[in-house]
Amino acid sequence: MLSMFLALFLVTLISATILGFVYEFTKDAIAESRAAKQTEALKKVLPPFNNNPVQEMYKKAVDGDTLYFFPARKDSALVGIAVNTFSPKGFSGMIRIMVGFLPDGTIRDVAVLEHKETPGLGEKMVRSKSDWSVQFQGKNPKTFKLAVKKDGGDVDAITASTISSRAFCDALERAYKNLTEGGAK
Amino acid sequence: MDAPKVIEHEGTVREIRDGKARVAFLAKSACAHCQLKGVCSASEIEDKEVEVDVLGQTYQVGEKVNIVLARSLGIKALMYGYIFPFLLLMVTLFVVYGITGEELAGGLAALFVLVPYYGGLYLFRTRIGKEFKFFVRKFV
Amino acid sequence: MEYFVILISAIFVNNIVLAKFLGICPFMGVSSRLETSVGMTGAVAFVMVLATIVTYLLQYYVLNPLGLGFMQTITFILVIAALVQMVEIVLKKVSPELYQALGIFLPLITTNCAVLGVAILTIQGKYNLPEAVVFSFSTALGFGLALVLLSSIREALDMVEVPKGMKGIPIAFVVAGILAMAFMGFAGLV
Amino acid sequence: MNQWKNFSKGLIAENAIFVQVLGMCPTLGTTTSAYNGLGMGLATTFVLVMSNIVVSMVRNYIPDKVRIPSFIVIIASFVTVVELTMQAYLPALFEELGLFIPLIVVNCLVLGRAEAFASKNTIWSSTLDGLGMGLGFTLALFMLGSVREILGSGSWFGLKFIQGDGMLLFVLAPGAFLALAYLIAIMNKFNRKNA
Amino acid sequence: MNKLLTVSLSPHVHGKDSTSRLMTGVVIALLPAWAVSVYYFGWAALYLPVLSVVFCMFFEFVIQKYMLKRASSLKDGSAIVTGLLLAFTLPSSLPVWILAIGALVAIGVGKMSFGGLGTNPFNPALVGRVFLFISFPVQLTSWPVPKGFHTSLTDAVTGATPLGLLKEGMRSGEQVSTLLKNVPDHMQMFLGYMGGSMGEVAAAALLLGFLYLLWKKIITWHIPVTILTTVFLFSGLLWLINPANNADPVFHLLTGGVMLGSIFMATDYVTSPMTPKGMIIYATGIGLLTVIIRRWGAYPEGVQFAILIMNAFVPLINMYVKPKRFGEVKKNG
Amino acid sequence: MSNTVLYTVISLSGLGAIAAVILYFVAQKFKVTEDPRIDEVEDVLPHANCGGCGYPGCRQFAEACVKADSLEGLFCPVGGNEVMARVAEILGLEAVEEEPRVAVIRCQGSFENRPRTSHYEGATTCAVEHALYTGDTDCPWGCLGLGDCVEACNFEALYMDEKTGLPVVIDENCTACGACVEACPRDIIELRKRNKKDRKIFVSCINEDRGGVARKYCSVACIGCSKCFQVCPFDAITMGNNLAFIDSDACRLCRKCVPVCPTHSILEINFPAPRVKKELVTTAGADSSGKTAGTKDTATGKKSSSGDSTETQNKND
Amino acid sequence: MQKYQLKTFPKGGVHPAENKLSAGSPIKILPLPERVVIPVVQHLGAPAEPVVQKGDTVVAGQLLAQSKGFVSANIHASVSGKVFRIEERFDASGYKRLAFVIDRHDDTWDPAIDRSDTLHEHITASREEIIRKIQEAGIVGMGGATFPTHIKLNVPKGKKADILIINGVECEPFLTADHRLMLEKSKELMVGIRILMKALGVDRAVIGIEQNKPDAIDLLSSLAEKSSGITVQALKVKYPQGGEKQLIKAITGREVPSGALPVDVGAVVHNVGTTLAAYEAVQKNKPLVERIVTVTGKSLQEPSNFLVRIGTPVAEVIEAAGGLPEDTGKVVLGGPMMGKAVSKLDIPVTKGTSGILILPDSEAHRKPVQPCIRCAKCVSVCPMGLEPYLLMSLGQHQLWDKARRERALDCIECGSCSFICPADRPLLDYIRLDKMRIGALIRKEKKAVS
Ligand SMILES: Cc1cc2nc3c(=O)[nH]c(=O)nc-3n(C[C@H](O)[C@H](O)[C@H](O)COP(=O)(O)O)c2cc1C
Ligand SMILES: Cc1cc2nc3c(=O)[nH]c(=O)nc-3n(C[C@H](O)[C@H](O)[C@H](O)COP(=O)(O)O)c2cc1C
Ligand SMILES: Cc1cc2nc3c(=O)[nH]c(=O)nc-3n(C[C@H](O)[C@H](O)[C@H](O)COP(=O)(O)O)c2cc1C
Ligand SMILES: Cc1cc2nc3c(=O)[nH]c(=O)nc-3n(C[C@H](O)[C@H](O)[C@H](O)CO)c2cc1C
Ligand code: SF4
Ligand code: SF4
Ligand code: SF4
Ligand code: SF4
Ligand code: FES
Repeated sequence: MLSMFLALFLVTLISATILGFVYEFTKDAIAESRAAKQTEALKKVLPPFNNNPVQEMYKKAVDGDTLYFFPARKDSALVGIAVNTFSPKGFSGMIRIMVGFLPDGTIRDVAVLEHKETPGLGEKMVRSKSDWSVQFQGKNPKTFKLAVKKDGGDVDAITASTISSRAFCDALERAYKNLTEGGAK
Repeated sequence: MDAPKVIEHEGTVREIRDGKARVAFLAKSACAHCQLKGVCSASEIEDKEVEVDVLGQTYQVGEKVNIVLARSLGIKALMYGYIFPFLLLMVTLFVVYGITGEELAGGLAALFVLVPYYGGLYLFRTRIGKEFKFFVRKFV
Repeated sequence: MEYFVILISAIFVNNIVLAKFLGICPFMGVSSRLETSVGMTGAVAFVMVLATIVTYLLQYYVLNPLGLGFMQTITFILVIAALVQMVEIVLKKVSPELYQALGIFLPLITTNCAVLGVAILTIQGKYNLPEAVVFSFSTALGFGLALVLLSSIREALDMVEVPKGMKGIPIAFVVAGILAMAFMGFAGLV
Repeated sequence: MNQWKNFSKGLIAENAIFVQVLGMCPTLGTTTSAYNGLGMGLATTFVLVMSNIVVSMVRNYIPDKVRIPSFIVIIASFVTVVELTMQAYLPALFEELGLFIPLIVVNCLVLGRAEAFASKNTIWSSTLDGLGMGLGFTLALFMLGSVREILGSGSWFGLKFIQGDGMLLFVLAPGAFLALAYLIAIMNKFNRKNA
Repeated sequence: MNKLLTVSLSPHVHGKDSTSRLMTGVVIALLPAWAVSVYYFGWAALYLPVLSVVFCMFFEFVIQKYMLKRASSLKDGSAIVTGLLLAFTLPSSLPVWILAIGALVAIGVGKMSFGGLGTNPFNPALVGRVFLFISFPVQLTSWPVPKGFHTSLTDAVTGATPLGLLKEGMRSGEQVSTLLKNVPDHMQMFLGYMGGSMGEVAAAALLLGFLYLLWKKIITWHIPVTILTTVFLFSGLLWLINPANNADPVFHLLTGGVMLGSIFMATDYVTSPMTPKGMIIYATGIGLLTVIIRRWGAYPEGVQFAILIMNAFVPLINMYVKPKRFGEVKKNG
Repeated sequence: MSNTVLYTVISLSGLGAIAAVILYFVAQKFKVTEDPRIDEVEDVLPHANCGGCGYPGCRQFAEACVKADSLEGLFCPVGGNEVMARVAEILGLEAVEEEPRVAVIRCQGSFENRPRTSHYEGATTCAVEHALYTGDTDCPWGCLGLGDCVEACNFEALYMDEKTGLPVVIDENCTACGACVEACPRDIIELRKRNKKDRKIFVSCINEDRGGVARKYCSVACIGCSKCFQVCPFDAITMGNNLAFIDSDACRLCRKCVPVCPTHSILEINFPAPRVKKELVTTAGADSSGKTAGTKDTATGKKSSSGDSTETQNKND
Repeated sequence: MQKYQLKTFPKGGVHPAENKLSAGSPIKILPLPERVVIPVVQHLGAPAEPVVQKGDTVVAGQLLAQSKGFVSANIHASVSGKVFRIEERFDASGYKRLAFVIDRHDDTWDPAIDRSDTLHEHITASREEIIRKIQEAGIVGMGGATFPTHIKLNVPKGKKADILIINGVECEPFLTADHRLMLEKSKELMVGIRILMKALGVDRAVIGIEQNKPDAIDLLSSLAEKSSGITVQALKVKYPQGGEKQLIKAITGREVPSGALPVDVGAVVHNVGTTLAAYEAVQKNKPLVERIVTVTGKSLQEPSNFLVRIGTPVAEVIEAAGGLPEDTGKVVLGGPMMGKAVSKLDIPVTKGTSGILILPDSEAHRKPVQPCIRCAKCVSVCPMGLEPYLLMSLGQHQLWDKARRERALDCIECGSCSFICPADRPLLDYIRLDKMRIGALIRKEKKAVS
């Protein structure tokens, strides 16, 4: 009885110790790689900046979820704002997108953070899968209607994925609207 | 509709004493098809045993028999063993959670409600035990 | 209504077997007796819900406060393994006859993969406890549905002459594939 | 010679997937592309080899009755190691494989080898056994991933060689079942001929 | 007497039904719908079904001969029916190579993997169709606009099916009543003037086929009538509850594949239940699922999935729904 | 050491301890009562699951062996003495040697020997035809030729000879599992002792009709004339029901009975061709496949002594 | 429009082409054969035990074999002559069975037998006497089952019959023996019915006749009006209306429970031939030594109905109808749906031989078996509510236990399923196999219990 108890105890003890150390060792790397995703996206959608937008981040609760705003400054002048926006209307649920606006409201670029769309279809909104989202670069929602052409907008839908495309537009529209409605500081 | 009304397993008589026979049978586990079942612990292809009244019948140790359980009893066993505690679990969780709004409370209450449930089963074990009657049938 | 969405999603849209690929082994291997499949669903539902409650509490009230989120895997598997067997022991102790009857009625439940998977999924899905419970219960139902359908189809296939090379596992996978295809029709229901 | 056999049997003759049909969940769930299949296979191989080594190291000190729990702890530890490492250094792949990395713990292949082989054999044999089984597993996952990627997206390791899309179904759930079904059938035929 | 007498068990006479006769009957029943389709969609609707039949027969022959090494069964005509029905569920603008893949999947996966005629649990044509639908969503949802025969020789313009319009519109939050203004009226739909798969558009022609099948006793009324009734009642109920958000029941009956599916595909012997009671359960399921998918699902049309899903229930139904036995003894009453 | 490591160690060790206790109890309660030797025995069995041993499957047989005190009455015909010896070794018991056996077809009613008197059509199983009538010949005893036995054999040890319409046993494959004996509705197949080189002598007929009657249906029927009975020096032959029967245990393969049978009912199989016909086969080389050829020959109803055997004339031992 | 109110059984059934070629040809008496072969078993049940020996001289009507056991029937000589042999002879069963071979001398009859044509309407015999006489006369069911009639008349204690149903359905295609009998022996038939009613103690009898025999319906209706309690029920033409259970259902609406006997629902069914035999036995002391046989076939010269002595070789009967046609492929004893094909023509006519059907070679063969397409036609035509396709495949897979649960034993072997199956599957062949094996299983079980 005792030997068994001891053996198992020892096994767990040793495992635990090792695990603890491995965790310690990888902790920073994990945190980094997690953060990297966000900063990568920020870097991608925003013009060059030299502040830390994450520190200046502010939130706004809308439509049952939260928008995150990341102001980017170069030498303390606002060069753009990135919005971590979302749309629940994806083909299979929530989509989160980072969209970067220039101060005049022009979209600089977009990056998909999170989605569950179908591989090969809705998934094409991700830049690494297709160039579909390039069409948003340099468009100002003031003049560029953020809706798919089928619905009378200016956006070319991903072939056979109007739903995802719509959700995408929905997310951008949400970001733009809240940004212009006094979101920007 | 015309499904058999009993469940049968093939078993072997292990021991006979006082008009009761211990009959062992193989319960096929979910992994019965798996080739590693012989070595895989998870695949408990296990010998189970039941005790059966065989008073007045002649069986020998080692004899092959069919263990027969009425299907309705099998379903009843499922009810007592899994369905009722499951329902109890769910109901308690939702009630306590609904009242207190505390997840921890709800969760713990749900877990601990199993204690009285099993306690109840234990109290009534002779009663329940009487319900579950198996019998054996000669192997044909 | 939220619960209803979870229910439909877990049974039809994101069926654990046909869309999420969990618990394939018992799905393929469980005896083709239909009744057994139904019985198993009940048992799995209980075990899954029980495991979900325990692991949920463990995650949110022990691991997370201690900053030990990374130990999820190892703690969950230990807890689940112990839990499943404890249920059996307790049952055996409190009512041996009941236990024996169950033994005759059901094959043993060894759906570790699915149980662990569901436990982790509830954490990933950021459900609250009641939702988590509904989720795991619906998942068990989805598992049962897939199991019942497949076992009945396989039983029917036993009566026809399936080509030699396709017999057994391959044809079961073909059936599962077409079933998964059919279940894609539920897309968008939630 | 015997050691070679310890290694090679897992590749074809006792291939975990095609012959023994074990560990189906990750096989189906992670093979949307050749790369993912390979990644999952290697992660499993790592756990398999390491746990085999450790189990065979401690096999004489663990009392029989707590063998299984100890093995589980050992395996789970390595899984967590893999989890943490991948999260740190291969976050993209980790996200793709998702749930299935922690589920390596319950992969019957891993526990099965620990129990059936490593707990009875020397470290060296166990290493080879784990390596062979793991590589066989990886090979199968890789093949399935390749088939699905080629048919489903018209690419291999992300390299496109047709215009447009492939047969989308193959990257989706039903495609996994169908592709595996026919792969196993083909392998069966192949194996039977050899036998 | 030098000739040997033949000996066999009774009966010594046989009815005139044969598998090939039944299959020929189905083909004949499909002709009116085919004709209408050629009228609206032009040449493509003439040669695609023919090609589809050729592909199906070719694959069946090859698989039987070289892979299964069994005697050929092309004569029974089931591959012809599968080929025709597969083509009928596809748009007339479909590239031929996709059609070929569909035929391969229908016959290879849907039928021969299980051992050929009579063994398959799922409707082969639908397996092929759904496979294509999921694999090539673009091509499978481009619908040529119907025209008269003479004008359609030129490139067809693509448009949406009425159901597609409905789903699109509902997704973007429009009122159903305004949406329905853009679709053909009921009479036009009844005669087949709308976008859709080759064989599904003309309800009138399909009903004609139905009557023929009934007359020839090839099928019974149970499945088609039950499906249509269920669709009508369920969608009618939804419509009564909220006419702004739901299309009227007649619309549901006339659009999409409900007619084709209920008359020709849900009735496939192999994949439908064996007893009238079972058939009614099965058909009710199809009807309900169809409307559920149409109303709440992601896809505009649900018949194909509904039939496949209910196909999966058929063994269960056959197991538990038995014919009324003669002299059934009441359970230990 | 950081806090995390500490927590990890503490909590996991705690968990380990708890798990240890739980699992210890589990192990106690769930002591696997199954004898591990069952697995070992099962491993050496052929996994044919044919039921030839009288148990439903190999595992049940293994169980029976493990539980039994002696291996008497327990025999796996498929594995034979070799496997039983290994089983005995595992269990530390004495193996009971059993004579290896082989199936023989006791009917020679080929198309040639037994004229067809009707044409059977219908379900192609002997069981159904047997229930209907005597079959497409008038012999109510003889083989129906629809191959229920072939179907029943798990070891590909039987095939239907197209030329004769009779089943043929492939001696090498036959494990004497008895499935065919069970399957044949006419009890034509018998398991006989397997002799050296698979040689065998038996009366290939089970027709119990009176001689004249039997002869009318089938030219090679046993007519119960007792000539073989009189000539057998070892009393291996018994007469009964108008039929001779050779006891395979008593028969010493002397072959004296073969030539005396007026209807050539007695078969000798796998014997070298008789000396008298020596000159006929001088050109034949050493033909190793002679064994099968011999089997087939006899099954076609041609007597081995008819001389067209391709076998070399290795002298008898 | 219709003259009669038609009844029929509700579920299943088929409509094979009727082909009643010989319906218009009156019953002719077949010339006496030179040699007869009279098997000791011509009925369902135990063989009778011979009471004469080889070389004995017998007269027509003399007892040859005494019934043995409960379910068994006496066998009588059908001609006078010398017992040439008592040996195994092929008979309709397809096997050889013990039979008396009698060389005919002349046509001497047992003097106790009244062979005149006078109608004895008055029934003097008591109930017990009737049953005893019927038993002595060796009467068995002539509708095909050849079940000893006296047993059916002996209603078991605790049960009560309230209706006698006379089976004049003759739903089998081709056969017309019962039809002719009803037309030509209608008066005797009515007396026979009253005899059976008396034996059973019932006051109601219904004659069931299918609509395709309007002359018989009319004739018997007019006769029935004169006797109280007897009515005629016209029935729709549907095979197997003549099946006992179906007929009871059609006429009374009662359903004989699975595994039970007709008397359990108060009904007893007798064939018209049986009824006539009962009349002759009771009123004229005549044992069952001759019967009406339809000889028919599309290529046969003159399809006819003969009164044939039991034991006459089939070949001779065919000869009398013009001889065996050139293109003959199959000879069936009985009708095409339930009859038994025979391999040779020297077998004798027995008590159960209602017809001899000669099928040309072109119609004698079965078509190649194709896979089941699950069209459910077999299920829909099965009058017993069974699933023939399932029973067949259970049979092929040797799942007898399951077949038993699916009630294979309820099958009445009507052949409707095999008849209708578009895939030409030998359904009934395998169902018979099921039944055989289940029977063996049951016997084994019974043994295990005792
Ligand atoms: C398997 C499958 C997956 C799909 N996934 C998506 C998706 O991720 N995003 C999307 O917008 N539509 C998806 N669809 C929807 C269809 O492609 C459909 O065309 C869509 O509802 C809108 O059609 P449209 O883009 O042609 O207007 C999917 C369809 C199928 C068959
Ligand atoms: C064992 C056995 C016992 C029977 N006992 C009776 C009986 O007591 N009373 C009765 O009316 N019929 C009895 N029958 C006759 C059957 O009900 C039935 O009439 C007979 O089998 C012929 O029917 P068929 O030609 O429709 O098949 C018995 C039949 C069998 C096989
Ligand atoms: C399928 C089937 C069809 C039958 N058809 C007839 C028929 O047409 N006429 C008839 O008299 N008996 C027919 N019988 C026999 C009856 O069931 C029953 O045995 C008979 O009427 C009882 O009378 P019996 O004992 O006097 O022969 C048929 C039986 C079966 C199973
Ligand atoms: C009434 C009827 C309907 C049929 N419907 C289909 C069908 O929808 N799809 C198909 O592939 N075959 C159909 N067939 C043909 C055939 O049954 C089918 O190929 C089998 O499923 C193949 O085993 C039909 C046949 C009949 C008689
Ligand atoms: S021939 Fe008969 S005894 Fe020999 S292996 Fe085959 S079935 Fe068994
Ligand atoms: S030996 Fe028996 S089982 Fe084999 S073919 Fe002959 S009759 Fe049939
Ligand atoms: S009638 Fe024939 S093809 Fe149709 S279901 Fe029955 S057996 Fe199958
Ligand atoms: S199963 Fe029997 S009762 Fe039913 S139709 Fe066939 S032969 Fe007739
Ligand atoms: S890997 Fe076996 S159940 Fe998931």
